[in-house]
Formats: sequence, structure tokens, C-alpha cells
Amino acid sequence: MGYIDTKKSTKAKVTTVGNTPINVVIAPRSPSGADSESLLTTIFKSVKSLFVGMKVTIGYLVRPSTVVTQQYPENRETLKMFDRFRGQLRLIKDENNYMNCNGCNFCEIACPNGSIVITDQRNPVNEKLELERFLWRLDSCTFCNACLQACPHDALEWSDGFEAAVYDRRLLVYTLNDYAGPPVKAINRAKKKEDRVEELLATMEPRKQYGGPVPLAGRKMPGVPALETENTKDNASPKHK
Amino acid sequence: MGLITEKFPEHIEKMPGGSFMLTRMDQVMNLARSNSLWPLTFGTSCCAIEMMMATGASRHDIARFGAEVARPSPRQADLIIIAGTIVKRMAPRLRTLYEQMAEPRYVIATGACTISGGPFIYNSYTTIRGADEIIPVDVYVPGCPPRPEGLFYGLLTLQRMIKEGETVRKPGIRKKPVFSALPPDISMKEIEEQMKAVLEKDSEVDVEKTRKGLTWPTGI
Amino acid sequence: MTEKSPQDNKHPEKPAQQPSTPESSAPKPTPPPAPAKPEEQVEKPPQPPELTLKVCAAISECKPYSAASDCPTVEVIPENLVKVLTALRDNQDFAFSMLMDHTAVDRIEDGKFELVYRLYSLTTLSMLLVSTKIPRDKPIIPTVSHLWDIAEWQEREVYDLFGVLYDNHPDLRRVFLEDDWVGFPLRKDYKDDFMLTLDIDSLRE
Amino acid sequence: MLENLLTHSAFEILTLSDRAAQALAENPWEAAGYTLLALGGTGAFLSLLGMALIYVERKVAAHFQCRLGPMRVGWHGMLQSIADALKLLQKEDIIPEKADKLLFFLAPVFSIIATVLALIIIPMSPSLQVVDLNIGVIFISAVGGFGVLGILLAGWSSNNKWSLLGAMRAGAQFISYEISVTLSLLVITLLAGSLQLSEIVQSQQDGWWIWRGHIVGVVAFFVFIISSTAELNRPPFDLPEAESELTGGFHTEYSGLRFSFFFLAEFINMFIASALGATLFFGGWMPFHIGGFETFNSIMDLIPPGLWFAGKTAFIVFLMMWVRWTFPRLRVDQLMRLEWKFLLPVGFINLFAAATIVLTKLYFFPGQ
Amino acid sequence: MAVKISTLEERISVPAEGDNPLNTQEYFINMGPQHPATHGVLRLMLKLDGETVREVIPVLGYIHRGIEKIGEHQTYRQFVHLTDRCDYLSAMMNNWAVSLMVEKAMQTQLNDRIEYIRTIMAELERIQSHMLWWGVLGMDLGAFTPFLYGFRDREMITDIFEETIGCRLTMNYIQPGGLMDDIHPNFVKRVKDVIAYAKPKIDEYEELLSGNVIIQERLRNVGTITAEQATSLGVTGPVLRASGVALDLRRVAPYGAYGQVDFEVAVGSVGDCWDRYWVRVEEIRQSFRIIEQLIDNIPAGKTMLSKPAKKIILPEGSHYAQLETARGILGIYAVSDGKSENPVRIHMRSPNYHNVWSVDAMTRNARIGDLVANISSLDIVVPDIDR
Repeated sequence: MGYIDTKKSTKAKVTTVGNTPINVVIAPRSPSGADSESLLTTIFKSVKSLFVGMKVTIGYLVRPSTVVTQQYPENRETLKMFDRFRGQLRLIKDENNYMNCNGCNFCEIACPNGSIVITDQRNPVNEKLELERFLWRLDSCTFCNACLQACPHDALEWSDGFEAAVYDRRLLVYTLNDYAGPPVKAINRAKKKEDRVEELLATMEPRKQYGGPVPLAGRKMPGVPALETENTKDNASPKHK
Repeated sequence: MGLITEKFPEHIEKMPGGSFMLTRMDQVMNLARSNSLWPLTFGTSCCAIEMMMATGASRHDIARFGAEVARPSPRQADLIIIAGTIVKRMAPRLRTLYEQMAEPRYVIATGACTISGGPFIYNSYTTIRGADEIIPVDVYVPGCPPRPEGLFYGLLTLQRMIKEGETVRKPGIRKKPVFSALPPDISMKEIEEQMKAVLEKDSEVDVEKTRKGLTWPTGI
Repeated sequence: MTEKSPQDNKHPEKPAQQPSTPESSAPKPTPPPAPAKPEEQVEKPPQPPELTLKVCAAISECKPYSAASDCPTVEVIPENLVKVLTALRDNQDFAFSMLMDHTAVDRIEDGKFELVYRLYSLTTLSMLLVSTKIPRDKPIIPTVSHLWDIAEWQEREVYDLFGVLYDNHPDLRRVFLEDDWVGFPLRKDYKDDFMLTLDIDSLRE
Repeated sequence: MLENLLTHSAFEILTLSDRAAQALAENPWEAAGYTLLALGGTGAFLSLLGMALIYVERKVAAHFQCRLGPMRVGWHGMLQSIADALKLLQKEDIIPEKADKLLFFLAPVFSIIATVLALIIIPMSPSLQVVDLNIGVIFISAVGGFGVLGILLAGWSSNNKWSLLGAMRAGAQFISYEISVTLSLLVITLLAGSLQLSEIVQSQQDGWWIWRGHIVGVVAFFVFIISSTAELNRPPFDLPEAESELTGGFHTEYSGLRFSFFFLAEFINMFIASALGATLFFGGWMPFHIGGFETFNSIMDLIPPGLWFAGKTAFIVFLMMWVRWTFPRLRVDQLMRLEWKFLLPVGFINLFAAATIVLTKLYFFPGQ
Repeated sequence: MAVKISTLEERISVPAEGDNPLNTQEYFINMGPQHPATHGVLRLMLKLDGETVREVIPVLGYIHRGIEKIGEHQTYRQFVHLTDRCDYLSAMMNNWAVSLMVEKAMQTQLNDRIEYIRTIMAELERIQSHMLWWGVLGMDLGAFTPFLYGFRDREMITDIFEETIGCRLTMNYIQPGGLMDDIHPNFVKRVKDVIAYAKPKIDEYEELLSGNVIIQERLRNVGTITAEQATSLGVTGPVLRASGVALDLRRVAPYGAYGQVDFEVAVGSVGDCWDRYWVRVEEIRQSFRIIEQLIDNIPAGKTMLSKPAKKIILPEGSHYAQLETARGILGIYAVSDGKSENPVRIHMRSPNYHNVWSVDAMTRNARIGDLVANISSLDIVVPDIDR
């Protein structure tokens, strides 16, 4: 029942499991047999070990620079997520707010638990299938990135909104598309051919979003500085005709 | 309500300026409540690690909100952070834990599994699809698992609810600011219509049922 | 459609591998199958690995596994199971001292449960699969919990999820589910009103 | 007045009860005032002290662990304890259906009464002591035993196996460690020659017992600190409420206000143990004196005795917190072994050594 | 043959002990599912005689989600994300096990870049898992501060994960045929920073906890299982190695880049809690060694060899792959019919399920405090037991 000196008694040697030689380190044990220590030495080492432990903790107390706490609601303006952070799903839009997504269902198939529900419609002008509604269930999304991996049109991305707490579970089902209508590719193709562009654009119907990167966007919360970010602006209702 | 405040408001209100005092008292009491949320040490799976990250890790430190006093006994806890999947076998225990807690008690559901069943919605024979089928949930924090900051945001959301919430005059009746989270040009009716279309497949999450209140899933 | 398709070989990075890839512990790979139809693989009967032949030679009750497996596998009939496993554990040539895993597969098309015992030897570091088949309507098999302590719990799990009954088991009860649960969920014909299914296949066409 | 302060004769003991008795002879109204002052003062002191200690504990713990602790209620979370107290007042009060209701109700009351009783004889400064009993040391031991009764009752009446286990642990632990505490108290009693706390303080005019009593004093101090930590159920001896073993121990079933009584009593008891340690070993409110160095002593006297007392108590409180946030918990049998096989023999030997020292007057400054 | 089926109630109904009034009565007490020491939702029925534990009956199923059933309805790519939720502290190794199984079955040759990154990530995961365990062990034994220190240092590693992958805990990073993303440009620098930071911290851990005499007394000669018992109980990982069997798949059957690195396997000699404790602390050091050897020479190459849109259909037959997670050997057993994307049967040989049962053998006739130390030293993750 001696004191185990963790630094000294580490032994390294080679053993075999089966026929494979393996270098092992053997856990230190308390000295026994010939090396065993006297009772006084044991008591001295034991008491010393207590003080060594106390030295570690007091070392942190007297050095306030070791405090690593980030004060979340207060540092909200400066808090930055990593670029690849999987916060919330959103559709990539170009500068005219046209989306890349054409409603091809690949992400819906790839999604392991049905968190993405896509409904399609046929455009009356160019008679192609296009996205009618892109629903994303944040309440069941597992952030596995399978949808982004499966997307052939580079239409999805992650935003860094992690503040999504709500009082009502129903608010966690988001409509990601601002409008139902042709993707940017179809519009560009029509523009190139100069073929019924105006008509095509007129088929876009706005889709009201009730979710978004921050459900409480722009609202004031006690103790929380109001947040005005790019996300909130993105989330404003669409400007299409 | 507690020992003192049971008969309190009736006597106060008769006094001159009593209603002003009561309002002030509400503010002070709710402030105290919202800043002293002692969580129950309850976690079932992955979200519990991130919850420990929030409560335990020095980087995030839930102690700043006065909520690091994690109580192992439900009698002394104010807040239950459901972290992780709830399965059929656990559901009655969760219910018991909730019933053992003293009023006022609050519930935060973190993570996809707790809110809706998450990755285990389909083809699972045990997973409860949403902890709100077992106990009433005040705040939902989505994520799988949510970041500690996300959990703090949920805590702040809960604090806001508490501060607007219960009054001394009507103990036990809590105002829940649900609709304040909606953007101005959208009505709840529109949401419900859209939701129904989506959730038709998922018969367990019935919008009508959720509104009426607590229901027990079949088979428990 | 298999992964090992010709376009994979076009990658310039596709290197001549060092010997220490994951396959080093695996049995020697057969030549890459033709990419088009997986049925072609089945047509080639794989040569039983060396260990299988050795075991079959030493213990007469075993015979090589008939279906495809990536691990040395022997097949026994349920009556000989305890005898074979005891022999495998106690035979100094093999010394399968660990029961790594035990589980069942529901072969509903044959009307059988296939029970799989995965043995691991700490002296030869080799792995052996012992497979036995029992009828689905009378799923009774003798226990091996007296050979390995862990078998008691593994068998309990299999009972819980498949309803395989273990004769002479010291304490056969459910592990994961409540004692009054009806049915055995991992059986293919398990029905549960609570369970939802996601009809993804209809989207895949 | 000032010259009075600069000499030792300034330290006249004037307890609140004495003042009340004096006043009763002269003016009964004044006596009533003193009684009220003593009662109300003790109550207010109790809760304020408890809350302050809880706040300090949380902050100190946080900084031991590289974090900040309460930050959002008041400046650096100063009002955190008040928020907690207000919340606990509002909590629903649950009495389990199968509990022994009378005992369940009485247990926290016993706990807090024991604490108040122990608090009143602590000499905080020459003029701030409620009662000065001539058997002070014994009184403290006796009242401490009363406190553990509350814990035992709580565990028994809750009708919960974990609570009962915790209570039994608490009982065994308290009875064992009480011996060691008493033995180390007896050492000082021997050295000082009195059981009265104010006299023990006065006897340290020429130096505190921790260094006047050299080896004996130091050993007694360490025995006292270890065993009083164990009596207080604080980590590393918090077996009765070991979170990871017994969920909450004896107070598992308590909620709201009743739980806060236990919570408060625990922290006040910590203060009492520290104050007792300060009184016995560090001279209580007595400034740091070295026998014979009158100039030095009079400089030391410039600091008011109340501050001396507060500083010494704070030091021991900090020591206990430091230990708490560093060490893991012992096992039940190890706890008992530590007491019966180690601390008890050491305590006895130390007591005999103390007796020898008193007889041979081997301590420092014996003559004065 | 009539097979007797018992229930939990029958199991815990003890007949009253004889007529001798001196006999103390043994009683059952329920520990969990909500109990601070049971790491989530493990429930233990303890047969107690005073403070002495006579028998421990683990009762499982409080987080049984039927992952194996769900897996029968999912593709292999989708199943990877479910394994994250089993042993979430070695999520990356779980992903790797599925990927390894698929790659073995498809005979996919991976390039060195993928293998190196996988190995580094797995070792980082092992370190963070052991750091968390170290903290939790401290907390279970009553020292709260190590918990905070362990989490503080673990946070540095989750930062690395978050930068490269975007998630902190359930990552879904290692995919069949490669990796989800390439590593972030800052990755190498950040890993080096963490190694430089964390190495001295391990010594501090030793000072604070390992060297502390109370910890040594709490752990030494507590919960001893011999090598024979351990093999019969089927325990793997640090628990088995603490009993003196140096079975480490990274060494005896190297996968990934483990064949190219030099490291030592930590083993114990007695098989008590102290050995298990020390083996894990030493494994943190060895993992640092492995990372240091690999981090500077990650070769160039592609990080995804198969197109995500491509279907994975395994050849008919049974497939198995196993690897060493932070808790022991994880095996993935899949039976494919050769026609569909979904497996006919997928089974996880979970290390925790095999480890947890040894708690009974360890704790017979010990104290409740020892039970807590035993559970803690087993380092169980309950969702992986129940699956």
C-alpha cells in the first residue's frame, strides 16, 4: 500500500500477443518487495502529493489570465463561427436573388431522416420542372451534410446562425426558397436566347418565410444586444414582382 | 408557489398602492427566478456532452447565468434540459422526474432527437418523436447537438419568457410569448396550413393535437 | 453498381499501395469484379480460406460455409454447436478464447434464423465465424454461456431482438425492451403501429 | 479613549447578553432593545453571511477552474445569492406522500437552530458576542451534535433509501470525527486553562496558540481542520451527500425553503468551524502579538479586533474551499480508517504532549 | 425442451433471509436511470448489504433506439451518420468502421492522404475522449476541478474538428471511399498548437489527480479482473489492456496509417481501476506521439474517391470490419443480398455493450464508492450499449 510514483516507475518492454511482438509500457505500481518504502516515506510522499495538487489549483486562482471564458451574449458582435460551421441550411442565391436550386430531389433522397421535403411544379412557360417549395425541418435535421454532398447544382450552403431557439416547435420548419420559379440557370438560358424572359420571370410566386437564420431577428431581448446582420437582411421578404 | 407567497397578494392588494407594489414584486421575483435556474443533471445521449460543455467547460461557463448549481435531485431543480433521445422505456421516468420537480419548473428541449426524434423518426420502434409528447416543453433549441452558445441562446429565450411570465396574482399561470417570434407579415394560420401539408406523413406530430395540450403516445 | 469501376482507375493518385492498408489484415482480395452486374460475383465460388479447412479437418462436425463471407467461416448443425464451440475453445491449436460477437440474421426467405458466433483467438490472432441455422418457427438453441461469460449477455440480446430461445440459459430475459413488450423487433415480419416508415424508395426512381 | 485602545486593557469583554443584563438593572426598555438587537442581528447576520459565503464559494471555485462564475446579476454577479434566495422562497414546497411529515418538517429546523445556537457564542470582537458561556467549548460540541440530529431525521423521515444511506453515513462520520475535534479542542483548553472562549482569546495576548504551542498547536490545528471539514460534510469528506454516489444524500427529497435551510446551515457551519479554529488557534479577535515587544504589539493593536477576526476566519474558510476544489472524495471505509487508525491516535498523543508541555511550561512566553 | 424466460421482477425478488435475527437483510436499491454517476441512462440494480454491494444487475434499454433496425432501411452512406450517435465520443472511429467495412467489401484502395487524415482525426478523437473521461472520473470521485480542466483542454480539439468539419461532436466526416471535406488550411498549424499546449497539461493532470494519494487509494486494488476473466467477459480496449493483454488492433492488425507509425501500447499488470486509469492517461501521450509522426508529412491527393451520387451495393454475403475505438473493438457486421442499397442485417459489435457487464464481476463485495469508481474506469457511453 505504498505511494505510486507515476513518473519513475514506468517500464517499457516487449511482449507478444500471438506471434506479434508489441512494445508496451506497463502501468506503475506501488513499490513492493525489495524496493518497498518505509511507512514514513510513504506518509511523506502522500502528504506531499496533496500539496502538489493544491499548488496546481492555486496556480490558476492567482493567475486571472488563465480564465478562458467567452461571455456569449455580451460578445455577440465579435463572436465568429468557423467558415465551415454547419449552422443552418440555406439556398445559394446570386446578386439578383435568383436561386440555383431547380428542385431535383437529390438532397431529399440523400437525407437520412426526411428532413428535407421538396415539392415541384411545372413551369407553364418553358414546361420544365422547377422548385415549388423547399421545406427544411430544422427540428429534425442532423447536420450530416449529406444534402450538400449530394447536390449536383451547388445550390445549398450552410449559414452560421446557431441562434434558433423558439417557443413553438412548429416554427422550426423553414421554407428555404424565396420564390417558386425557375432557377438562375433557366433564366440565364432564356436571356441568352432572348426567349420569353419577361414571361418566365412573371411566373415566379413569392413564398413567405416564417423561419430564417434567426427567428427573433431584429427583435430586442433583455440582456441581448439587438442583432443586425446580413442574415436578417437576406431573410426579408422577397422583392420579386 | 412557495411557502410565503400563497396568501400574499390578497393582503397586499388591499393596501394603498398595492397593485403597484405587486407589479414591482412580479418584476423582482421573475428577475430572481430567471437568474437562478438550477438545472437537473439529466442527459441521455450526445446532446448531454454539449450540455456538459456548456455547463461544465470553462470556455462557456453557464455559471455566468447563475445556472451552474446542477442538482442531482429533481426536488431542488428548476430547469430540466432534456438532452438526448427519449425512448419509450425512458418516457415514464422523464414524466416522473418532471412531476417530482417543484413549481415553478421549466423545460428546455435541446437537439433534434428531443424535439422531433431527429435521426430516429422513421423505422425506430422505440424513439418518442418529440419530448413534448411526454412533458410540456417551454423552449426548443434545435441542433444536433446545438452549440453551447445555441443552448445559451435558448436559456436567454427562457429567461425572457420567465421575465414576461408568471405574476404573483395568478400563480402558476404562465404567459408564453409564442407569437412574438413571428415576422410581422405572417399569420399563424398560414403557418399551420403549410405545416399540415408537410407533417401529414408524420402522423405523430399532429398540429391539432399539440395545440390541445399534452397527450401520451400510444403504447406506453 | 459497384465502387470498383474503371473510372476510379483513371485517377492519377491511385497509387501502388504500401502493404499497411486496411486490407492487410483482411483475406487476400479476389481480382476486382466486373463493374456491371453483382450477380457475376456470386457465380464464382470462393475458395475456403486456410483456417476454415484446418478447422474442418480438426473437428469433423464442421463444414465450410456455403454462402459468401469475408471471414473464415464454418457451418454446424445446432445439435453439434456446443460440442464444436467447446472444441474450438479448448483446442490448443486454435484456442479461441474470446467470443467476440454473437448475433442472428433473419433469413426469412428460408424460414430460418442464422446464428453467428464470431470467435477470436488471442494466440493466433485469427478470427473464425461459426454459423448455424435454426428454424424460425421453433427457434431453440442450446446456450454457450458456460463457455464464455459474455455469451450470457449476447444471447440475451439476441433473445430480446429476435426471440431466439436459449436452452439452459441461466437468466433469459429481455435486455433493451420492457418485459411485457410484444414481438421481437429485428425480425423481418415485425409489425408495430408506433413505427413510421419513410417512403424514400418512391422518390428514387 | 485612544490611549485605552493602545493598551491591552482595551479588550474588555462586553457581550450582548451582559449588556442586556446590565441594562435590565437600569432600564428594562434598553434591555428589550438589546434582546431584539441580538435576535434580529443574529438572524440578519445569518442569512447575509450565508449568502455572502455562497457567493464567495462560487466565485472562488470558478477562478480555481479558469472561469468567471456568476456574472450577470449585479456587478460581477454580486446579487446572485439574493436571486437564489428569492427563488427558493417562491419554490413549491413538496412533502413526499409517504414521508414522516412531522420529522420531515422538523429536520431542517433542527439543523438551522443548531447553527444559530453555535453562532451566538463565537466572540467576533470584544464587544460582539451574544453570550459568553463559561463552558463554551463543550457547548459548541454539544450543539454540533444537535445539528447532526437534523440530518439523521431528514434521512429517516424522507422515506428514501438513498437519503437513509446518506443519513447513516452522516451519523457515523459525525460521531467518529467529533472525537478528534474534541481532542484538538482539549489541547487548546489545556494550554489556555479555560473552557470559556473569551478567556481562550485573552490567553493569546502574547501570541497565538498555533505558534505559542509550536508542535502541539500545529498538529492540533491540522487535526482540527481535517476533522471539522469531515464534520461539516464538505468535500473531500462529503459522503453523506456525495452527488455521484447517493444523488443528494439526506436532502434528496427536500425542496424550496426547507432545502435552503440545509444549504444555509451548511455554509454557516463552515463559518462557525472556521471562526472556532480562528478563535482557538489564531487568537480570535486578538491582534498578532509577540510577548514582550510592546511597540510592535501596539502597532498591531491599531487594526480593530473585528477585522482581525474576519481576516483569520476568511483565511480558514479559504483553506477549506481550496481543499474542496482540489481533492477527490474518500471512500466510507477509508474515511473511518483515517479517523480511527490515524487521527485518533495522533489526537491522543498530541493531548498527552500538550499536558506535558503545560506541566513543564515548554511553550513560548509561559510566564506572562 | 422448455426454455424458461424470466423477468426483471423475478430477478430482483429476494426471499427473506433465514430465521437468524443476527442476519442483516439484503435489499435492492435502484441506481439510475437518472443518476449522476451512471453517465446518462444506465440503470443498475444493486443488491446491498449495508454499504457493501453484493450484486450488480445492469438494466439497459433506456436509450435503445433500434439503430440496427433503422440501418436495415438506410443506405451505407446514410448509416454512417447513425453511428455518430452511438459512441458519440469516438464518433469518427465509428464512421471509420462503417467505411472500412464498405471499402473492404468493395475492395477500394485508398490513397495515403485519406489514410493519414483519418488516422490523425481518429487519434485526436481518442485524445478528446480520454480527456473527457479523465474529467468525468475526477468528478465521479468527488473532485470537481479536473472535470473543468479536462473540458477546457478538450475544447481545443473540438475547435480543430469544427474548423475542418463544421461540427463538434457528431461529425459524419469519414465516408465510404474517402472523407467528407478536405482538411482546412489551418489544420496542421492548429494541431501542432494543440499538441504544444496539451502536452504539459498531461503532466499537470498527473500532478493534480494521478499523483494524488486519495485517488490512488480510491483506485488501487479496486475492481480487479484478471486476464482470464477479461477474455471470457469479452471486454476490449483499455479495460482488457489493463488486465495485461496487449490486444490493440492498431498494433496487431494495423489499419489506416498505423502500420507506419511507432508507438507503444499501454498495458496494466493487475487489472484494477488504477491500471485502467493509467492506461488511458498513457494512451493520450501515445496518441500525441502518433499525431506528431504523421502531421508533418500528409501526402497530397484526392480526399474522396467515390462519387457521392453513386450507389453503394455490397456484394452478396456477410462483411465485417473492426477497429479500435477509444473504448475497445468496434465491429460492423453487415449482410447484403447483393441487390439492394440497404443491408439485410447490420449489426454493431459494440465495445461498451461487452464492457459494461464486467461491472458485476468487478464490484462484488465492494462498496458503493467502489462501484462509482468501477463504472467510471470502464468509461462507458450508454447510447453505444443500447444502440
